[in-house]
Amino acid sequence: MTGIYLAGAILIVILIFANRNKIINNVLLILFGLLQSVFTIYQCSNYKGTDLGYFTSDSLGILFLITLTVVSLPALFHSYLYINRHDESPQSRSVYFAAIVLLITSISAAYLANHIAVVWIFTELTTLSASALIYHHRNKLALEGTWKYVFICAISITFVFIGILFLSLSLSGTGSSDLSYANLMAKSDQLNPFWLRLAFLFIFTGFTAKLGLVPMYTAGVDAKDKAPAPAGALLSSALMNMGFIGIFRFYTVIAQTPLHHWANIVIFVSAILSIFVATVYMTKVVNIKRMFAYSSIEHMGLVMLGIAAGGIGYYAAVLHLILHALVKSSLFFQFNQLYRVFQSKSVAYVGNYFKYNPTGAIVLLIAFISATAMPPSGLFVSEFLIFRALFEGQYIFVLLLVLLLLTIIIWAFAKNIFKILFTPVVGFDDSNVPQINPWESLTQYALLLAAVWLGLNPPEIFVELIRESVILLQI
Amino acid sequence: MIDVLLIVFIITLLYVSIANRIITYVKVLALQGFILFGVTYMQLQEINTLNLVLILLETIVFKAIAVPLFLDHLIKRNNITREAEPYIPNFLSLVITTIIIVVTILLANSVKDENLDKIFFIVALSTLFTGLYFIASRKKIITHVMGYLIIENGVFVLSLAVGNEMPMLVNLGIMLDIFASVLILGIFLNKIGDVFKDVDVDQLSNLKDY
Amino acid sequence: MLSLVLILIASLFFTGIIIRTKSISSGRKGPGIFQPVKDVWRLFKKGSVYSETTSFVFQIAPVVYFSSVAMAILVVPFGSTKGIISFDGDFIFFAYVLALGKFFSIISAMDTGSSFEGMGASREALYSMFAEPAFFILMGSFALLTGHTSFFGIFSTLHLGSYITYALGIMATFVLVMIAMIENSRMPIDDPKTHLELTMVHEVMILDNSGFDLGLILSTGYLKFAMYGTLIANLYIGELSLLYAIPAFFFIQFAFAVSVGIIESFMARYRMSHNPQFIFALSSVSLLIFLGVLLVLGKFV
Amino acid sequence: MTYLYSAILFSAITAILFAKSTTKGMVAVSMVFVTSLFSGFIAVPALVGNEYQILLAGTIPFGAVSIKIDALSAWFILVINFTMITGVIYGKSYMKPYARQRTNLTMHWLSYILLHISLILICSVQNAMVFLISWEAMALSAFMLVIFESYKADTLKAGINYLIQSHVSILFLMLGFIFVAVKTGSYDFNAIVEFSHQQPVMAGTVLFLSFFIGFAIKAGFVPFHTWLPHAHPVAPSHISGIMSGVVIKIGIYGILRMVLLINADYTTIGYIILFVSIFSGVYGVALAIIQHNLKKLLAYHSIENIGIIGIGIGIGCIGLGTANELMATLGFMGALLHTLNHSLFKSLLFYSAGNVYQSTHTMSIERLGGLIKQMPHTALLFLIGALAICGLPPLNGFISEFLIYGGIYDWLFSADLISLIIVTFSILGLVLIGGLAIFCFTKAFSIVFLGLNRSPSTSSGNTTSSGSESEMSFWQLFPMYMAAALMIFIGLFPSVFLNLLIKPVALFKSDIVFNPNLPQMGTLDSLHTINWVSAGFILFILAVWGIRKLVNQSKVIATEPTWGCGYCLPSSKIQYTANSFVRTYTKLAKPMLCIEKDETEIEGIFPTKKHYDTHPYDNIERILIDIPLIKVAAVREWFVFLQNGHLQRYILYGIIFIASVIVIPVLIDSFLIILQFLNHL
Repeated sequence: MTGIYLAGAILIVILIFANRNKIINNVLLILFGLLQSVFTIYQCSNYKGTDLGYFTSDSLGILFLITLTVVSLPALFHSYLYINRHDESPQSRSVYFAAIVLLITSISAAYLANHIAVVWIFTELTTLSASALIYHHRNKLALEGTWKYVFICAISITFVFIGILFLSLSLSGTGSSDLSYANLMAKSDQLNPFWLRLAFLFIFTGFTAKLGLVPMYTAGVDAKDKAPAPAGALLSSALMNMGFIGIFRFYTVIAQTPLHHWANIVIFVSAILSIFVATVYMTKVVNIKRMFAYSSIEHMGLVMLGIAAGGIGYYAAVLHLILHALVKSSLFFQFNQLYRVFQSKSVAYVGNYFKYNPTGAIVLLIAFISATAMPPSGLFVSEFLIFRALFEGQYIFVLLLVLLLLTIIIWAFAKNIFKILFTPVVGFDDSNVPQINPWESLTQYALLLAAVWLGLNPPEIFVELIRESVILLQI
Repeated sequence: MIDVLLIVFIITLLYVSIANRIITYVKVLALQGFILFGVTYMQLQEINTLNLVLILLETIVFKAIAVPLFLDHLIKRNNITREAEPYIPNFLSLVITTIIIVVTILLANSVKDENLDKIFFIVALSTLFTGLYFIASRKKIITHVMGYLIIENGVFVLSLAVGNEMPMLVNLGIMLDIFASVLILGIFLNKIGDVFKDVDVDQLSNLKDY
Repeated sequence: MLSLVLILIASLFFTGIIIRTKSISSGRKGPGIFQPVKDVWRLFKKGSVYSETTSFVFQIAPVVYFSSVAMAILVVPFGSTKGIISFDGDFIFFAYVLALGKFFSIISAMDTGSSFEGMGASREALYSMFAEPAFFILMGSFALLTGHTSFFGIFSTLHLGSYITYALGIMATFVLVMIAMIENSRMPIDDPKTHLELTMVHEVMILDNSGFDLGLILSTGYLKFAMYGTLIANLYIGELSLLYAIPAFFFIQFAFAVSVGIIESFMARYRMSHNPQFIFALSSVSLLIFLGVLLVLGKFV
Repeated sequence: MTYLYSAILFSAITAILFAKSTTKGMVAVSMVFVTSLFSGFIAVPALVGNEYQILLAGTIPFGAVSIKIDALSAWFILVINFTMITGVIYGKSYMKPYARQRTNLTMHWLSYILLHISLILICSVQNAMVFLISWEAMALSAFMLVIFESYKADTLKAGINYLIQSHVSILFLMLGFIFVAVKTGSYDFNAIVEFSHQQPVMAGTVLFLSFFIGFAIKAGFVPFHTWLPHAHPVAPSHISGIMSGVVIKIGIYGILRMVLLINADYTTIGYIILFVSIFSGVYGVALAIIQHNLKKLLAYHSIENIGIIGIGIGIGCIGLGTANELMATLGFMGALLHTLNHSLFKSLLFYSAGNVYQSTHTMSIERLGGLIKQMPHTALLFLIGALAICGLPPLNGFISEFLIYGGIYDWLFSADLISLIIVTFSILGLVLIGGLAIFCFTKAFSIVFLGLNRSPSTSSGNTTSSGSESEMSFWQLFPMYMAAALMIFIGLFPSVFLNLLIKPVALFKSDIVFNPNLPQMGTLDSLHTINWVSAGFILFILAVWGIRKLVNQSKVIATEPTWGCGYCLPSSKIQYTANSFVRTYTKLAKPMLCIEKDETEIEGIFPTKKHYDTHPYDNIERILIDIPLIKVAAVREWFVFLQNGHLQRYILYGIIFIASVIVIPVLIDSFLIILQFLNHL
C-alpha cells in the first residue's frame, strides 16, 4: 500500500506540475486528499505492519500520520481558497499545489520510515518542496527566506548525514551494517560510545532545523513567515513533528545506552535556550506570523524538556506535539482571514478584529488560550504533565526558570493578541473591509475543539497509542 | 598512497584559506574532485563493480568537471568581481584552519577504535569545520556555495571510510551531493543572480527581528 | 444604673467647675457653676437656622452624636456595680459607638460645604483616629492584668497594690485624661475659647449648628467629660464599698475638672502640626503600660 | 436534575446568543437565578450539616472527580449566589446605555454566567485538575467581564495585567498540586490530606505556602495585590462589585480549604497569615485614603478588608495551633462572617459608585459634590455601606470585627511573651485600620455627596447643580436595598448567622484536641446582648429624633447661606476638597506613600488659571511590577542580536553548539582533574 501511495502521490505531483488547467488541478487535489485519507486508514488497519521493508506503521508514526492528515485536509482546502483569491498565474498555482502535495507525501513517508537513512532522504525531499512553497510570492524577501531556508537545511542535512556516518562507524564494531532502528535497538549495548556520542550530537543538531530548536531554528522562522499561511500551518505543525521523529527514534536507541544522561543534558541545554530565544522575540516581534513561529519554538522547547525529564514526560511530549500541531495550524489558517481584513502582518496596523469578524476573533481567542496552555485548553494537560515530569526528575530550578520564561511569553502574547482583538487602529478605514464568510472558520473550530477534547477527555485507544509509542523508553 | 592523497587534500584546504580570487576556489574544488576520484578508486575495493563505476563517474564527472565548470559559468554570467572579500585577513584564517586541523587530529587521537583509519576521520572533520568556517568568514554568497561544496567533499571522504561495509551510505552521500548542489546552485543560477547582481550577504539580511 | 445617675449628676456641674476654675485663676469671679446647663436649656428653647447647603445628614447628625455618647455611658460601670449594659468586650462596643458619633459629627460639618468646617472635620477625624490605639492597648493591658474583657470585670477586679501598679495607675490616668481632652477637644489639643476659626477643631465644626441641635451637641460634650471622669475614677474605686466609693467618685471628678481648668488657664495650645505626634505618643505610653503589666505578671522570664 | 439544569443552561446560552440586546440581560438574570436555586438547593442543607457528595467517573488524565459540598463550600456558595444575584439585577439596568454593542453584550452576559458557574464549581470540586480548570475559567470570564469597555486602552491594559497575575497565581497552585501528585500519585484532594500526614510537617508548611501565595494573588493580599486597584476601577460597576465582592473571596475560600486539608504546623501558618494580613490591612487603607478616584479608593478598601479577614484566619489558625478552642472559633467565625459582610457592603458601595458614574460620568471625587440632593437613595445607601465598612455599630461590619477582636483578646490570656507582642501589634493594626477607614469614608462620603457640586460645569454657588444628575431607576436601586437590608439584619440579629456558622467552623476544629482548661471568655454570649443593645440603640436614636421634632415644631426654622465667617457668598470653589481633607495625613504618611505632584505656582496680581493635581502611586507595585518589567526589557535588548538576518551567523550558531558540546565536557573533566590534583597536594 505504501508503494501505491508513494507512486500515486508522485504521479499526482507530476500531473499537477505538468498541467495548467485549474479544474484538473482541483480534481487532482481532491484525489490526493482521498489518497491521503485512505492511506492513513490503511496504516491504522495494519498496525505494526511493514511495507517495502522500510516503512513500519508503528504507533508513533500512526499518531503523527493521523495528525498530519487531519491538518493537511484543511490545509489543502485553505490553500485552494488562498490560491483562488489571489488569482495566481497557472504556473505558480501548479507549482504551489505540486509542492504542497510533495511536502505532505514526504512527511508521511518520513513518519513511517523505520530506517534512519530513509528518514534522511525524505527530510531532503521536504526541504525541496518547502523551498518551493516559501518562494511562492517570488519577491526579494521571499527569495531571501528561501535561500536561507535551503542553505540552513542543506547544512543541517549534511550534519545528519555525518551523524549517520558516525553511527555506522559505531555500528561497524558489531559486525552488522543494518541501520534500521530495530537493529540499532538490538545492538544498542555493543555500540561504540565515542562514535555514538558524535552521531547523536550531529543528528540532533541537524534535525533541530526542522524541529525548530536552538541552534538551527533560525531559518525556520523566516520560512514560516514567508510561506503562504496554509503552507506555514504545515511547516509549523507536521514538519516539526517530523523533525521530532527524526530525533526521537534515535533518542530511543541512545536511551538504552550509558549515554542516556549525557543526551538528556544536551537536550536540556538546547530546549531551555530555545524557550529563552522564544521569550526574547515574543516580547519583541510585531509581525504576527513570526510571533506564531516563535511560539512554536517555545512549544518545541517544552516538548524536548518533557523528553529530557523522562518519566511521564515522554507521554506528555508526544501528546503536546499532537495538540500543538492542531492548535498552531488553526492559528495559521485564521491568520489568512485576519490578513484579508487588515492587509497587514504587523500588530501595529491590526486591531479591533472583534468588530470586523467575530467568528474569526473567537477562533483567535480560543487559539490563544490553547497556545498559552491556559487550563480549559488541551495543551494545559500536556504542559502540566511536563512540569510534573520536571518536578519528578528533581529539576526544580529548570522548572522555575521555565515557568518564569513562560509567564513573560504569555504576557507578550496576550498583549499582542488582545491588541489585535480589541484595540481600534487609528486611521484604519473600515469602508472596504471584506465580509468574511464565517463558515471558513469551521475547520479551525474543529481543530481547536479536537485539541481540547483530546487533551481533557482522550479516548482509551489514543492514550494507549501514546503509551505504546514511548514504551521503549520506560526502562 | 591513499594517505598521500588525503594529505594533499588537507593542503588544498590550507590553500583555500589563503586564496584571494574566486577562480582559485573553483580550481581547488576541481582538484579535490580528482583527489576524491583517486581515493575512491583505491579505497572501495570490495564493493561491486557497477556501484564502484557509478561512484567513480560521479566523482570525476560531477565533482571534478561539471560543478567547477558550472561555477565558472556562473561567475562569468553574473560577472561577479574576482576578489573573495573575506571578513578576516587571510593570515588569520590560515592560523584558524591550522588550529582546526590540529584539534581534529587531537580528537581523532582520542578515538579507541581499530576498524577505522584515523586519516579519513581527520580529513573529513577538518574539512567540515574548515568549510563551515569558510562560509562564516566570506562575504559573497557564491563563496558560501563553494564552502558548502567543500563540506560535501569532506563528508564524502568520511563516507568512503565506511564505504566498504555500507556502500549504501556512499550512494546516499552522492545523492546528497547532487541534490543539494543542484538545489542550491539552481536557486542561485535562476533567481539570486537575476534579482541582485553581484550579491554579497548584506543584501540578503533583511529578514530579521530587530 | 448607679453609674448612669452619677454621670448625669457629674455632667451637670463638670463644665461649670472648669469655667469657674479658669476665671478664678485669671482673677475674675466668673459665672455660676450651673451656667453651662442654663445655656443648654436656653438653646433648647431657641429656634434654629439651617444652611441651605445642608441635607438631612446635618439634621440627624447631632441626634446620633448625642445618642452614641449616651449609649457609651450605659456601658460604663461604677466601681463594683455593673453598668446598665455589660458584656465581654463591651469596651470595644464603647469605642466603636463613640466612633459612630464622631463619624456623624464629621460628615455633618462637611455637609455645610463651608471652607472652615471641613478643616475642623479633617482634624477631628485624624486626631480621634490616632487616639484610638492608645485606648485599646490600655484596655488590652488591663484585660491582661485582670483576666477580664469587660469594663465591669476589669474595674471590679483591678487592684493597684504594688509600686509598679501605682506607676501603671498614674500612667493610665494620664492616658485617659489626655484621651478625654482629645475627645472633648480641649487644651492642649484644641482651644475652645479661641477666636480664629483657622485654629479651631471642634468649635469650627459646629459653626452652623444652632438651637436644639447646638444644645444637644453641647450637652453631649458635658456628658462625655463626666463619662471619662468616671472611667478615671473607676481606676481607683474598684474595691471600695459604695459608702466610700461615691464620695471618692465625686472627689475625683472634681479634681479632674479643676485640673482641666488649670491646664487650660496655664497652658498654650500645641501647634496643629505637633498634635499628631503628641497624640500618637499616648499610644507609646499605653505600650509602656502594657509592658508594665507584663512585668507584674512576671511574663519576663 | 443535572440534565434539567444543563438543558436550561443550553437554552439560556442560545437565547443570549440570538436575543436582541435588551433581552439578553433578562435572560442572564433568570439564568443566574436558576443557577442560584439549584446550587442553593444543595448548599442550604449542606450548611446545616448534611454534606452533599457525588463521585463522577472523570477522564483518563484526571482520574475520578469527586464533587463535595460541605458546610464551608456551602457558606461560600450562598455568599456567591447572593452577590451574583444583586450584581446581575443591577447590571441589567446598568448596561442599558450600552445596548448598541450587541456582540460585546453577548460576550459580557455569557461570561457572567460562566463566572457564576465556575465560582460554584471551584467551591465544590475535589479534584486538582478540574479545580485548576474551573479556576482559570473563572479568571478568564472575569477578565472578559472586566474588559467590557475594551476600546479604552487602559481598560485593556488593566485587564491583561489581571489576566497575567491570575495566571501566575495558577502557576503557584499548579506547583502545589504537582508536589502532591508527585508524592501521592493522585489528583484528588484527599491526596493532600494523605500527603500532609505521611510527609514531614515542614513539607506540609511549604506546600501550604505555595498554595497560600497562589490564593493570595487572587485574594489581593499585599504584596500580591497590584492587579486589584487597576482591574476594579476600569470594570463596569456591577462587575467591580462582583470582583471585589466574590471573586477575590474565592482566594479566601482556597486558603481556608487548604487549612482544612493540609495538616501543617498551624501556629507557623497562623503567624505568617497574620503578618501578611495586618500589613495588607494597614497598607490597603493607608493608600485608599489618598486615592481621588472613587472606585480605586474602594478597590484599596477591598485589600484592607481582605486583610481583616486574613487576621481572622490567622487568629483561627493560631487557635488551632495552640489548642485554644474559643480563639479558633472566634477567628474563623469572624473571618467567615466578614467574608459575607464585605461581599455585601463592598458590592453595595460599588453599585452606588456606579450610580454616581452614570449620572455624572466621572469618578474623580474632586469633581463631585452635593449629590445627596439629586440622588438621595444612592447617598443613603452609600452612607449605610460606609458605616458598615468602618465597622460601626449597629451594622454588620461591627459584628465580624467584634468577633475578631474577641479572638485577639482571648489569645491575650494564653500567650507567652513573644506572642503577646504580636497580640499588641494585631490590636494596633486592627484599630489603626478601623480609624483610617473612618477617616477615609468620611472623606469619600462627604466630598462626593455633601456640600456643593465641585465640577466646573456648575461653578456658581447655587445648590441645585447642573441637573443632569438624577436618581437611578428602581431596578437599579432594588438590589442595593436588598444588600442594605441584609446588612442591617446581620447587624441587628448576628446570633442567627453565628448559628449558621457553627457547622463550617466545626470543620476546622474537627481533628484538633483542644485544651479545656484555658480561660474562656463569653464573647459569643455577649453577641446575644449586642442583639438587643443595637436594637435599643436605634430605638434610642429614633426617640431623640422624635423629641427633636416635637421641640422644633413650635420653633422658627430659618434657612440661610452657610456661615462663611463674614464672607456671605458661599461658592463651590471655597469648599474643602478631598485633597485638603487628607493633607495632614498625607504629610504624616509621606515616607510610606509615593505621591507625584503636578502644580503650577500662582504669581502676579491677577493670576491666570492654575491647577494642582496629585497622582498617588503604589510603591509596592513599582518595586514588584514596573521595575522588573523594565529589567526584562533591558535583558531582552542584550539578546535581540540573535535573529540578525545574517546567514553566516546562523551557521555559526550550529558550529558553536557542536563545538561547545564537544569541548565543554572535556574542559570540565580537565578542571576536575586539576582540582583533584590540587586536593592531593
